Amino acid sequence: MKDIEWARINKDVLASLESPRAAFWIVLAVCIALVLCGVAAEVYQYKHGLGVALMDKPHYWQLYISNFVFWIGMSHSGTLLSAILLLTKADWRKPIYRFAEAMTLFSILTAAIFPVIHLGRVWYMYWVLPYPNQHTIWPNFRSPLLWDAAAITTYALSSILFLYVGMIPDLAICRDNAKGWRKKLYTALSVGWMGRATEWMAFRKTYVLIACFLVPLAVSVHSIVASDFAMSIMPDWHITSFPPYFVAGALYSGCAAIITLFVMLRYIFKFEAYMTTEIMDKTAKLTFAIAMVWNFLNLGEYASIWYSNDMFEKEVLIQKFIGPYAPVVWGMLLCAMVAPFAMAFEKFRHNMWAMFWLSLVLQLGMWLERFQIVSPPLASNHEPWTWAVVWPGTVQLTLTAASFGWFTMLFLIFCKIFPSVSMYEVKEMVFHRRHASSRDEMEDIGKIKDEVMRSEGGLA
Amino acid sequence: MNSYANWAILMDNFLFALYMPLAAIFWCAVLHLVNGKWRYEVRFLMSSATALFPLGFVLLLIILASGAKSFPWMGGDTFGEPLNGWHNIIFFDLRQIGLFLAVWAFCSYFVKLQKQEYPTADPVARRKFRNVALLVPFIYCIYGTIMSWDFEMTQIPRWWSPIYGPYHFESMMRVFLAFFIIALFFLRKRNLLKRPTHDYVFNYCAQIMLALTIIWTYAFFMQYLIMWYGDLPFEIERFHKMMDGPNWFLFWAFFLMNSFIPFLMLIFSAIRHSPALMLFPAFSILMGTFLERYMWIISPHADDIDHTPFFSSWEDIAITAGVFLVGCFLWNRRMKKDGLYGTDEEVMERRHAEA
Amino acid sequence: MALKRMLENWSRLRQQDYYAEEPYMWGMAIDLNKCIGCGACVTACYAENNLPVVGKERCGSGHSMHWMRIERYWTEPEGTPEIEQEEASDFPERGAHYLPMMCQQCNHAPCEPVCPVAATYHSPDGLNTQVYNRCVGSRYCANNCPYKVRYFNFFEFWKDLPHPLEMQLNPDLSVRDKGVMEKCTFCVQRIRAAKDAAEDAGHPEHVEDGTLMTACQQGCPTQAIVFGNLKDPESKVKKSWASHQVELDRYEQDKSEDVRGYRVLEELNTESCVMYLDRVRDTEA
Amino acid sequence: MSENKSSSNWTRRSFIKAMGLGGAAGSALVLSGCGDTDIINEVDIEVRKEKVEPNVDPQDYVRPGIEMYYASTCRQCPAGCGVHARIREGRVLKLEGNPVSDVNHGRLCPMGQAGLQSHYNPDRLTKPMLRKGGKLVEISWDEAEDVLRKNLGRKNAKLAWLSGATSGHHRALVDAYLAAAGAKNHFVFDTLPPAVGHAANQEMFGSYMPRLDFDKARLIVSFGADFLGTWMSPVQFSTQYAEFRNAPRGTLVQIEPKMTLTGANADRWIPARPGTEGHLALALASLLVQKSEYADRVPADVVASLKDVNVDEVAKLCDIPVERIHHLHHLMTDRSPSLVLSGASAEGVQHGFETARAILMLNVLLGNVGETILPRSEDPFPALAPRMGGWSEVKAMVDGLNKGSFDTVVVFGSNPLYQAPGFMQADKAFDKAKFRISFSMFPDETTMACDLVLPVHSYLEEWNTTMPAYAATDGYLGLQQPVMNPVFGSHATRSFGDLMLDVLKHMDPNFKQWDSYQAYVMGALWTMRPALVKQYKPSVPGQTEEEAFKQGILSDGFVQMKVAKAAKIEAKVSAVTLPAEKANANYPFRLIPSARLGLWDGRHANVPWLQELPDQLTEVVWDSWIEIHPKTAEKLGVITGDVVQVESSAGKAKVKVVVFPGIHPDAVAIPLGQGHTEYGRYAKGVGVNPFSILAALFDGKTGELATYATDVKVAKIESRGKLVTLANGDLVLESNTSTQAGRELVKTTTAENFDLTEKGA
Repeated sequence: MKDIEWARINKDVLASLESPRAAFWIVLAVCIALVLCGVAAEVYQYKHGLGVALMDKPHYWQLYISNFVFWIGMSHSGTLLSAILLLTKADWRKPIYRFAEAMTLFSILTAAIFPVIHLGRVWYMYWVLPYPNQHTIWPNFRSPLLWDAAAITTYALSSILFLYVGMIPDLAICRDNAKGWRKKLYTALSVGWMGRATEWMAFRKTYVLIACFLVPLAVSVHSIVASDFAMSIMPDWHITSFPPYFVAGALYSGCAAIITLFVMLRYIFKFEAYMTTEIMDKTAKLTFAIAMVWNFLNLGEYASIWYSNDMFEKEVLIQKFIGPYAPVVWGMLLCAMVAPFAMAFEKFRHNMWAMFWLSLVLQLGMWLERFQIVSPPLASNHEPWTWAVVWPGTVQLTLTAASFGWFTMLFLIFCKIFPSVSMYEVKEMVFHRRHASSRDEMEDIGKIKDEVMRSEGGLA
Repeated sequence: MNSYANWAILMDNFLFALYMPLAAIFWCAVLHLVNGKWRYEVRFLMSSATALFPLGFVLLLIILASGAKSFPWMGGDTFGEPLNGWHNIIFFDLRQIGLFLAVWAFCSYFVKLQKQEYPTADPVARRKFRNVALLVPFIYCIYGTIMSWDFEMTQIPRWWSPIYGPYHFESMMRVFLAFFIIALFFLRKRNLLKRPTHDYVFNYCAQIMLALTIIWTYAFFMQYLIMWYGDLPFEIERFHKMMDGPNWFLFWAFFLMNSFIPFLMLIFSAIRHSPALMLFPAFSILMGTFLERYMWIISPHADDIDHTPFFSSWEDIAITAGVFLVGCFLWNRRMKKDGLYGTDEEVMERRHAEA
Repeated sequence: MALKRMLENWSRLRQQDYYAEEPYMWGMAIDLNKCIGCGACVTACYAENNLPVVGKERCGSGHSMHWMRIERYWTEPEGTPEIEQEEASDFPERGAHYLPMMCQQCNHAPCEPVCPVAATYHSPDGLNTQVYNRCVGSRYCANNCPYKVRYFNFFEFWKDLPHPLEMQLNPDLSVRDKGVMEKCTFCVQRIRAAKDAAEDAGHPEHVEDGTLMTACQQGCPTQAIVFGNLKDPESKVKKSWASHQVELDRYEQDKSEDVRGYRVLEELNTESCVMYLDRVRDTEA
Repeated sequence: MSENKSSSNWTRRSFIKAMGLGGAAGSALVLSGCGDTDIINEVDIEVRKEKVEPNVDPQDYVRPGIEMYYASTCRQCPAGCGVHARIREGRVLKLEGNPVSDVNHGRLCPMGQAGLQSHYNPDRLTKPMLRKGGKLVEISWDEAEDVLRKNLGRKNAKLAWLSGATSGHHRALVDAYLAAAGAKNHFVFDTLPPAVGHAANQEMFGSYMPRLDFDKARLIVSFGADFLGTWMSPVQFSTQYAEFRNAPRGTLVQIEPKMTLTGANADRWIPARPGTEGHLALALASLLVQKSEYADRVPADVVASLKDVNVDEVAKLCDIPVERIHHLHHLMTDRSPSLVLSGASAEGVQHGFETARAILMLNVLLGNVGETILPRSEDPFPALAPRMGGWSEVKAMVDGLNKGSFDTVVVFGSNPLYQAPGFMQADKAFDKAKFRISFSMFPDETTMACDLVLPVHSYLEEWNTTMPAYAATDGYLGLQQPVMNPVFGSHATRSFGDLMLDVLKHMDPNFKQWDSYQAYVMGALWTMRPALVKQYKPSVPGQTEEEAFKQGILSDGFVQMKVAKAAKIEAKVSAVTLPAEKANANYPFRLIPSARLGLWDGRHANVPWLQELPDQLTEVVWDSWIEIHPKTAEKLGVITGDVVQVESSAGKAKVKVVVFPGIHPDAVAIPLGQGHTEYGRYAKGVGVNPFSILAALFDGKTGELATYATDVKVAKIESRGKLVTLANGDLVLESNTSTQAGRELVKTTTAENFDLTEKGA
């Protein structure tokens, strides 16, 4: 990190905006194809009814909701890294927060699709919004789904704002270096940023303010997503630890996604100088800590169900482990509970490709987690008569695949239009590190007084 | 000592006697792991709280010996439902005693290693300490969860809430900090300490307490909201008993003392930076948490008994005062032994200088 | 306007016993001693309520729309005294356990609060009402229903009805389009007609007991189903509830052990309006 | 809009009614939804003053918005329940039981309810068809009537007539025609009426169906009589069963190899090895005759013949614990009066007649005759009495066809090409007739093999009378009247009565006095009126007596004829000997072709409601399956959903497995009703037809087919396929049968407790 030259930062980052390689076009084409498949599936489903998605009684919810939770979860880590680490002044976030925020935004945009295609009557989806109408009908404010609609909208708008505000200084840099349509675009977006001190001061305040707003918002958003399940009386949905569990799970899968994109960007755009092993190490440690919280809440849920001896809950738990959905549950435990322990080892954390594959495993685990939250409890509900096993059909799977295509497509386009690494913050970081390293050491020694105490007090 | 309520006060005191050392070790370990520089000022003060373990152990034995007086389910009152294997008196006693001793031993070991750890110490020792410190959060969370379930959640055996464990031990983490800064304030006031601590320690503790206050409120509210919304009688009844029972004001008192009052004070940096003003939120949290534990322990019987701790029984005052005094005595003795107090001359000298 | 209306509604909602003045509370009693599980009620319901026949494939994918269904179990629930545990047999020697299951019209319905558009609500006379026009098909209500008696129109089932089968459709109620939830209504169209008839006959607050029958009740060969107004002390259903010591607004009945009345999953606090009477078996046989 | 509305009365509700959107509830649902929030209904939809009058005077049937009820009689099975048909806008919308009918007391079974879908069935025949060049082609009614007259309107001794179970004026008309045509071959074939049991009853009690008093019995021991499901008159028996179960509660013991709906409701269900019911009955008899009070009721030679019965051996033979037999014996002696019934599974074996006699003998021993088994009086009009028919008749017809005894065959209300067992090769025999005529509503197997197909009205479109197969009161005659205009119009379908009357007019001038079958039936009833219990007097001024009479009987839906007081019932008992059952090594399992309330013998397979009504025991819909006991399934290595091949000496079939605890391990059961090769879109190609693999075994005495005697072998051929059952739990749970999983969904109490508590209630 110490070797980065000031001039190189702009050059490297701006280079990532130009002339994509062939691989880029291929991946983009695949993504667009997936999206088109998804559109076709949705049109088919729209025409014939939701039955073609192969949900049934009692599986009134399935993959659409799982996917919704998965994507909304993924959106949390962008905020975490960016906002919380900004507030706690952890400067290692700087090279990676931009793409993490972009990831946040695009996964919200992906997540928002799912409740819509999940609805039986998509064409009336605006009915869940409170708007004045001549029937004087309000939506039902008691419904967690309504809370959801409100929370997601707020979160999406705030995330866009956060991403955009944080990007203004960089857009100005782009503007100064661009030609053609890009020039016009960046000129418009950079709102006349000149880099004056007053601008910087206003910018800092705004940015911190949005961050302060976003942290509780992010927590509340996923708590509300959790309440879709927890507020019901379904066994194994009605779990008091679901709000923190969902938040932890969201951060977890989001961190894993950050690691994936971290390695990919580092490789594709040759950002080795910015996305260093040290940052990966920190990210991995953070992921590990979150994984442990998630593990604790997950195991705590199992244990407390068992502890309670509650008939309904226990039945679901038993069915989860030995029933037809057992492969999913065990797969989740293996991928999301056991696998993260690899990150306890420094050697592993420092191996980019190992981390890359691990992050994919973790995401798979978290995807399975969402599936096993939704499906098995529905399968073994209060009424044994209706117990049934349903695996998602082609339409649902197609739309799931399309959601990945959609997300990747948006992300790829973003990377080519906007700088995926924050230039100004990396410069700040380089500056601080260069100037602060010697001073830090002095401070450290200044604070260490135990030794003095030890010598004086004779602690043995 | 006939009333269940008296035993509840005893259990309440036990949990505090247990968590003071336990949470102290937790904070020592966490501050070490996140590399908080100010830990050097407080870590020995905190860890000297392990002196309370013997007190906790004696209280535990008394409580276990009291059997069904402390744990209604032991009296065969299983609320009409079969209980699972955890609700087994022998197993219960064994795991309580065994776990307590194991945790006690571990904490003593931690304290021992901590004394050998300093920036210029042998890297091997430092690494060893770090590894042990890494274990502490795990042990704290798991043991805390078990304690919360055994002593509070399953006072109604089939009442369950997976968030209860985190809610409980998170609350106890915070009350330790509250207690610690109160103690620190008075120690500083009397100039007893060998090396004075800085004011920023109060600010740091306050910041953590603020975060924990928000988390406490979140956990409490979410637990309540989910149960209220689901409205399954067996769950929400417990809350109703607390909220509408004879001691309803204690419920609202602990709720306010744990959430609004500390939150509204701790958000102001002026308060956070003032050791004297910090006494208010700290007392609020201390009292609030004490009542919180009491209300949860007593909740299954809330409509059977009309007992308000300290108001309706001198035994409560006696027990609490006794535990407090013994605790102070033990802690004081440990600090002396660890050389945390200045010599008499030093203290006198400093007092003199101040005067 | 809308806000004003909402505040008014809110203040009225906060009143205690909002429906105390309402003359009707529809309820049911089903005697499992008499129910033989023949399915007459099921077919009657199909005929009365325009239920679609979905065909083999869709039955197989769980899309059947029987508002009333008969569940058949083979085992006794745990803790049932004396019966079945007496011997380990390879056969269900005590016969099957039939449970006619339809919307329990819970007064404390889990399905109601979760609907984002308030398409399901409680009517003053105790019906858990589904407003087809308002439903957007989030299906949360069906998930939250412990009895799993809500049925979703996964397809446009009415389109499959070949001529002249559509001539049978009951014009008193609509056919449902794809994407909406539906469920047993206690034959609300008959209730409406009976209320109208009572009004025409000059006693608007009183539907004579016995003049109003649900389709399932009407068809039942053994008269296992009794339906009526729980607020009418003279009604058969009220008498049955009273004699079997089941009270509507409780989740735990304060009743003697021997009395047969119970409500399914009562412990979930659903306050359902359907009481069942224990199945009976002669242990001496 | 009509003008006689003052705007103040014009409420939203009546507006919507006038718009034709339908009545009360529909609009209530609609309005409460969009008018308001869920709490307040300010818009007053409750105020109701409606008087909607149409501009156009509608037809007789049609009073827009007003529902009407017509009384008629259900023809979905031979039970003949009375129905009330709900009519609106000239369409029948719903069938309810006729509350004043003695047969069903206002109740109706699923099949009766589903009569609507037979009536409105999209696969109904709407054009007469004639076979030309080997293919059925649609022809005009004029042509069809010409062909009909040409073929039937002459003396023809070689004419064979095949009916389904028949009674009332249809029977009278057919008999009159056959007399006019000089044909003696009227065969009646219906699969489910218990011909063997009828014969045994006839011999023992002098009546093929004495009256049974369920309510009085304190104990019913039923040897396979599925009286709640498929036995004679299920609704009627169900209503009596409900009484029987009131406190003091009667006890039901069901003995059968495969659990029927009745077995599912028994207090004790005893799975006897198939074919051994007679032995069990004899063993019980031998225990009873040890006491003289029982032994005295039968002749000494009967008692002597019972001396040899070894109860322990019988227990082994029946695969029942011997204590169970003794227990049953004590139950029988303790609870009197009782009622012992014999049904399909006991009678459908080669020694079925003897078995039925052995079972019925228990009634005599227990002194039930005269207590719960009551005499029946002579039918005042034997010509109208029900004829149930049986397998022997279809066999006789097939034999006759094979011998070339018949050149013309007329089929009405029966479907032998589907129902006759495969080995009879009824289709080949049918081909041998020169000309085949079918009166039918549906393109069933037999109809599609005929030369002239005449689409007839449904029972809701025509006039008729029906005498129930079994009625608690003697002399009950159900009336049928059209409840609506023919669905497809009079140009499409015709009334069978009208068609035959037309033919008959040309042969017997006596019949010229009636223009139509309606006139024939009503005329007959009018002349019968002195013989009726109830007399109808004009109630409206200007009404003639005949009008009053007709209105009266039509609003009742039935007439009750005066009958002579029944003679005392005398039982004639003689000794019973049963052959020993022998196992068949090649075919280890006994095949049970089980019938159920719903598809019946297959005639309702084209009714979607009934196809989608799950089997009451396995909960399977839209399919055929084979029921196999869990133990047997384990031995065969099959689970629910696997496909097995079932092979008998007469044929084989592929069918899906349902692991089912309510069956004897030596038996497998395939339900009747599916496996149609014709019969419209809902029936064709669904499942398999167990009739097709029944072996050629007959009851020695009556010549009836021994339907429960076929032995089969079973082999797995495919792994788990998609079995369509509504009991999802069955497919999820390892046990293959859904349990209550600890929930107290169905709570059970003891009869003792029930009697104690219900007395007060």
